[in-house]
Amino acid sequence: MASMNVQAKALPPLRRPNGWRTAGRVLVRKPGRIAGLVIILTFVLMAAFGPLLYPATLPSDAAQIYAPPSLAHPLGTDFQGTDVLAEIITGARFVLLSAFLAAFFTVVFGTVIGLAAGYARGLVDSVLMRITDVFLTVPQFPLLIVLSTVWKFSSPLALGFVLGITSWGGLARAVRSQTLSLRERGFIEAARGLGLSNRHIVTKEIFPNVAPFVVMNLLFATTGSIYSEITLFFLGIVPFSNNNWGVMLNMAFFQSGAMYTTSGLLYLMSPLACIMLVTFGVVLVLDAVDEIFNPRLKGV
Amino acid sequence: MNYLKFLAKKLLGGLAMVYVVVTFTFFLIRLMPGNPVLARLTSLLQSGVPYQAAKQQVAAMYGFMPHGPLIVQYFDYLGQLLHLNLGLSIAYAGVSVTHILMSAAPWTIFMVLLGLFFSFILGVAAGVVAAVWRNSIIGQSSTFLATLLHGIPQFMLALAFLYLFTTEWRLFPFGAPYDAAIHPGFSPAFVGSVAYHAILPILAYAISGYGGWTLAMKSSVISVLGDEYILAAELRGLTRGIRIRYVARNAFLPLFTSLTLSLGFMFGGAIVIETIFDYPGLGYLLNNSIGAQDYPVMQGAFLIITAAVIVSNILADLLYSLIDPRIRRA
Amino acid sequence: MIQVVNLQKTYPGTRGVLARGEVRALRGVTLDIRRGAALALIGESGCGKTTLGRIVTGLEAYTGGEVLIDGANIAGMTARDRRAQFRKVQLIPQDPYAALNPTRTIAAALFDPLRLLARRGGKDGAWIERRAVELLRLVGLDASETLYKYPHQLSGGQRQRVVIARALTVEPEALVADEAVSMIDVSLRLGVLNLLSQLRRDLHISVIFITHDVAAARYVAQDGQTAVIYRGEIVEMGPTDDLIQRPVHPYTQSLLSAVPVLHGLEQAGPDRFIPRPTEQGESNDSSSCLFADRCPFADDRCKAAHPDPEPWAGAPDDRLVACFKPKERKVVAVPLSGRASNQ
Amino acid sequence: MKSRKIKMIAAGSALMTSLAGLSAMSASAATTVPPLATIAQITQGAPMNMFNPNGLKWGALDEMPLAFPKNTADMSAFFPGLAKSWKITNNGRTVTVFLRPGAKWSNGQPITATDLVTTAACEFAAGWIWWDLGSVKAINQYEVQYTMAPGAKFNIFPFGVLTQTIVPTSQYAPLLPKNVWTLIKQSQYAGTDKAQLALQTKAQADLTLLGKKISAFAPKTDVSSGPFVISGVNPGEAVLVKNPDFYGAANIHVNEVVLRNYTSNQGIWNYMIGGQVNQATSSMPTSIKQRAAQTPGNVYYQVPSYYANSLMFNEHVYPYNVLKVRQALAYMINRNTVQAIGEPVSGSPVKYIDGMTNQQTSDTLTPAEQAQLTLYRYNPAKAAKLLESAGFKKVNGQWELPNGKPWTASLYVNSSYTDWVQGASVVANQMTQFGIKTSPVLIQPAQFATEQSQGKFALSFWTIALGPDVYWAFGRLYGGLDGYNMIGGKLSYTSSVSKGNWVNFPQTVAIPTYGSVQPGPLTNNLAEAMSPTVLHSDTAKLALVSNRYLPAITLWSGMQAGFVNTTNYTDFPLHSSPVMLAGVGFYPPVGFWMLQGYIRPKS
Repeated sequence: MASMNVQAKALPPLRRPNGWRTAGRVLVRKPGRIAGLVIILTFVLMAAFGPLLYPATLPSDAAQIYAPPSLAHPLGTDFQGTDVLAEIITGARFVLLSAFLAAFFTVVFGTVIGLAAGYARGLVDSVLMRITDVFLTVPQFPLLIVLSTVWKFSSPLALGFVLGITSWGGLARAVRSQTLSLRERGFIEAARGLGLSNRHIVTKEIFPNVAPFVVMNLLFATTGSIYSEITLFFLGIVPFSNNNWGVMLNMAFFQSGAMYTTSGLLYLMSPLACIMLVTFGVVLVLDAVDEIFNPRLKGV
Repeated sequence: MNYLKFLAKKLLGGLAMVYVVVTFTFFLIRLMPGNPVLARLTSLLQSGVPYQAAKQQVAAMYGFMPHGPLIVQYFDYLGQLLHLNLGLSIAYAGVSVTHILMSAAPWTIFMVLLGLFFSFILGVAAGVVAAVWRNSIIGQSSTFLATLLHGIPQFMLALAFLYLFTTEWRLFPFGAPYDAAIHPGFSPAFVGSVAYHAILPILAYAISGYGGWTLAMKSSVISVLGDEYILAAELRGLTRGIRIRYVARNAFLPLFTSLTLSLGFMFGGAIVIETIFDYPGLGYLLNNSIGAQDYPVMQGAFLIITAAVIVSNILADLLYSLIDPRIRRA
Repeated sequence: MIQVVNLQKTYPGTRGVLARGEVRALRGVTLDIRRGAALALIGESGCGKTTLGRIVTGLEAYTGGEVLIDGANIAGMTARDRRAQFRKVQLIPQDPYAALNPTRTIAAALFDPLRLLARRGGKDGAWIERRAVELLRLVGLDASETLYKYPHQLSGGQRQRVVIARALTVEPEALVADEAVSMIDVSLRLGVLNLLSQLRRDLHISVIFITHDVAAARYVAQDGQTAVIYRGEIVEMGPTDDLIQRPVHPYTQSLLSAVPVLHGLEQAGPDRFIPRPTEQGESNDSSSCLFADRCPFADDRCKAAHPDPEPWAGAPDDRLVACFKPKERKVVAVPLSGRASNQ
Repeated sequence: MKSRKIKMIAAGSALMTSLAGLSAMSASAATTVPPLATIAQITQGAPMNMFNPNGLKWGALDEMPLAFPKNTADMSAFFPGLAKSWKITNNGRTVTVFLRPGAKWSNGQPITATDLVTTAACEFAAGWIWWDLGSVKAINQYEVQYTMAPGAKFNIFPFGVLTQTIVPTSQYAPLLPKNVWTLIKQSQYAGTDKAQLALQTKAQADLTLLGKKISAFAPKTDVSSGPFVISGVNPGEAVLVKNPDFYGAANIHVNEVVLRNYTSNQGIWNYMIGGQVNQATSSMPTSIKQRAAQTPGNVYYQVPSYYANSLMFNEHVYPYNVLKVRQALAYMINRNTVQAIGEPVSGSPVKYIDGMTNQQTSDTLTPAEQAQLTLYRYNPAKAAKLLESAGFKKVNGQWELPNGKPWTASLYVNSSYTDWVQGASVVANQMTQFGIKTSPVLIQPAQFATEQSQGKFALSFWTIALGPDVYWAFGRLYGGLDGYNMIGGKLSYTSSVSKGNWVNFPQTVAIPTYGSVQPGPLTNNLAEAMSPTVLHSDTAKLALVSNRYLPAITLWSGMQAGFVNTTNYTDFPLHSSPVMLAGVGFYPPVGFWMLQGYIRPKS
């Protein structure tokens, strides 16, 4: 405990709090959070290393169409006799990477625009908020479909960007209203009185106060983006050439009728189960976010 | 006086938004690389029509494509739009887009609004239960159910319904908004048929939205429960029933604002749900028009979906201002 | 150091059908605070004293008159220069908890402005930390117990000291303390007040002390001036002790009448009075005395003309009063022993 | 499975009862037997007009052709329709049609020669004449003479005449200007006179405008020449009731037909498995076939059909213009596996890669001619040898182009054809296994069509031989897509992608026995040759060209497969009946079956 430091004289050895250690401690406090963390880490590892475990194109085998689960194929096989587990593992990277990028862009756009509008007020604020209103009102999914006609966003970066740019509205509005109220707080006035720059005030004084909210939104946006991108692939709106969970769903439902057979059901259900698991993991970890960012729990 | 001003402001805002969307789609579509005429030609070839004949047919169908400078086309489009003329379809060779949209729009709007209504009402009720009895088994199971349903993607629900109720148990039909043998009108047979055909999609909307409302209402109720006036009511000795009504009423208001935001999401969901159930609404039309590169229809469908969201937003705002008069002055 | 000439501040009225009138927070205030001097501003809430404080610290714009800092007129300066001028005048706000960013440590709060100075003075990172520790010691805090803590880990008194230390980082020439102790535990108030006096003595910093608490004003500005503000005007001003012992403006008298009497030790001044309540709202008419509606001594002249601050003949010192009928009244509580102070 | 179902029914009995009430309410038709249900594409707001590309008109249900072609290589075999009989004279250049006396429209008016002339005028204007019609002449009320355009040569002209579907004069004549035939005459002018050419240009423009009007025409009611007439349409369903004025009404035992909309094969499967249709055809994987067969009343059927799905090359793109590369691909693709996954139920792997279906090959080529064809049996080693001889290298299991760059490929398919998608997935897989990194790319239908015709795909899927005629098979390889078009009665050639040539096959190639041949003109000759011997030798040459030079690798030829549901109806023709040979191209085929006296409700 820092407060127990008894060396009073001269320059005392000053102890800085370690944010990572606190975060770690908060995360392992409840078993649910550990479970959530484990789930998320598993999928992240899958996304990072999964494609390295398998050849670039998974082998197919006409003799093994819709094979039931076995040691060789723990989740059975698909319409062309390809191992479903392998498809799940290699397909995770695209889904998670683009979802994370989408969430990242959502949060960056939403936070920057919200902070700018709330801090600058006046004309900047009204212009930014009118733009935000447009993005909030125009329904995201139809917009994505319309955009897909001119823009082949089939790389993770492009897909992430387009998902991000269509979904930041809500966050921007929330960050703005928080910024507006923070702006009136004493410490912001103090910073202004001290002659600190606007950039400093926005990034160092206001941003840390909205950060927990932003991080929570990052997590929400990740799961939301997974749904959106999977839906785009599922409906076959984005041309696709690689394997991912959304493509699996499209192939299973629209192309190979996996839904109608018990043997094909695993092929359809596996990507769905993965989506649910990721969501579940995020929800479990979510309640730790507030604690991690709450200064009352820092430096203890 | 004030109220009229509020109304006018909302309407003007809505119109401005429609204008933005119109402009956006107009220029977006002019950016599109594809050529609908070529698409039609190739699809004729694909279906076996010889090249020369296909070319001639296409020439007859699309003899006059829009021309002139972009800006002239733009103002022409705006002018036509004022007369509710959205141009002619490509896939349906010359059939007016407005006509096509009108045959699809009512179904979607009807289903989305009903789906939203049910999910909202049921979700809010369950949210009150989850909050007030949060320490009992009823409240906890309500929360659990809501969390579970909230996590299920909409298309997954729709798939499950399709499989279970149209093929496995064959309780419901799919693929049409009503039995075509029945003459449309306000007859019990027609209304019954519409309801029968719409149950599954509406259920999919309602259940996919339900969890979110429950969770939102629960947290809203809990925060209101902490407010001082509730404590005061408790001290005054009001009965539990009256207290719950107090709380629910005040916790309900913040949810109303998110209602308007969720409309866009619901209309977005129409694309998924209608495609899965082959239910011929706007979402289905939008999806198919993309597949057929029928840009005028796509443009129209997108426009009408957005307009529906905007109009519903305005209605929700008006309704909200009736419930909570503070909003008018703010 | 700070000169304020005929300072005016008008807030635009709230829009709407009913409430349209604008609010005149300051109606022409003139003040001159010298380096190292102390000035107490007293008045009831809403009188404009906080607005005055915020204007001289640069947090708010004014709508009329002039503000001069070190002789330089603020109007017409570039934003950058203005910021530099106002950095010389630091605000110590009422609520020390709100004044500190809950997400940042004390160190972060102190380092940022210090870094600004360090950059200008070519100092290094070690200097910043040394200086922070020094400043904390100056305000009576042990750096090892406070520097890397968050605001919520400190007591109210400590927080206010941190706020003062942070204000001192930019080496100000004046501090504006706006109700600076009203939210601190009573037991800790004296320490903070002493700190302000000590800074004034040791660092030759002017202190403007804004309060509604007469006793606190008297304590901080005992060797300085006190100004009484009523509805955006200075109605009476003078050396603190003299003004409190011998108030001549009926409004000052009414304020002092409201100071509680310690029964058994003191007795109420014989002329104590309570101002008349006004029913239809106070008139906003600047052509009369603004206190006339509530003043028990007002006559027709008070309602017909507006009094300007003028030296009061009854005192040798430099006392100003804005009243047509200035009269010394015995409203201050007198100790029971019968020994009247100053008489 | 069964016990679960019973439990569920017991649990939800209350719900069931109310639903039964609902469905009883919705079935307002007086008949006890539910309507005969089948699938069709029913689009929002589409008009009841056959000239509209998505019009609500269905062959042999509410519209009738003069005759129905038999789905065989013999292009002159028909089942009669509105035409009672016909006479082909003048070496196939003149066809005289004798209408069925007593045939009536559903509004009670007789179907006469006038209707045929009106139809022809509409077809001219809407660009529907692909069979070189020169003139139409009504001889009398029931007799119409069609003559081929002067100078034109088209050996299936009679086919074009007889497969016309007739529209009612009462609805379409008001759309036509009085001088429509003058305009048609002027537009057909083939001389060099300037004044006449100017008139021709104007007439063509006028006809284009008229064609647009005809395609968009939306009649208020359905006037049908077929056994049924539309009584109700909603965006997902159409209901047709029996047309009492139909000439063969006595032969029709079904009172009501419901057409259910579908957009993808998946939708059809759902109808089939749910037992919601009495007849549906679709490409399907084995699992769907098995699942649908479990539905009570469902009976599987399949009919031979002429189409072959293939891997198509764009020879504008290197390395696919290298013959050895195409041959290597033919050796390394295992057609058996591709078919087993792409079209496992009704397909069969193509035996000879010769641009035709298996059926066509055996119908048209003699055993000796067949023996000349290379078999391209699955042989990766041979493929590797071919590539190496062309300068390609295999490094670390990956093939490299002669210039040292890695060889990767994208294989484009139309995402709405499930068999293509699955087949392409396997082909790409096999190519990757072989060392050419290939990924299938799924693209929405219209976009696929556009981009394919713009030459954007080096490798893509394509259906060859869409129909029994050999011209239709080779025309899809060496016709318009290869730059050969009839312009002003002359065969012209372009190699430019922007003008529609995305196959870019060499104009002249050499083959054994025949020497140097030109596939483009040869293909055109298939449509013009009147002599069977010429036809035969041209076919043999083109088959050999296609086999040696591989503009495309045909993978599997298909059958038309589907289910009928016999719960409420019986007496479907199925496999044994020669009737099943027709109706291909007439979707849904139930209309044609009923015309032949099939399909009766179970009492």
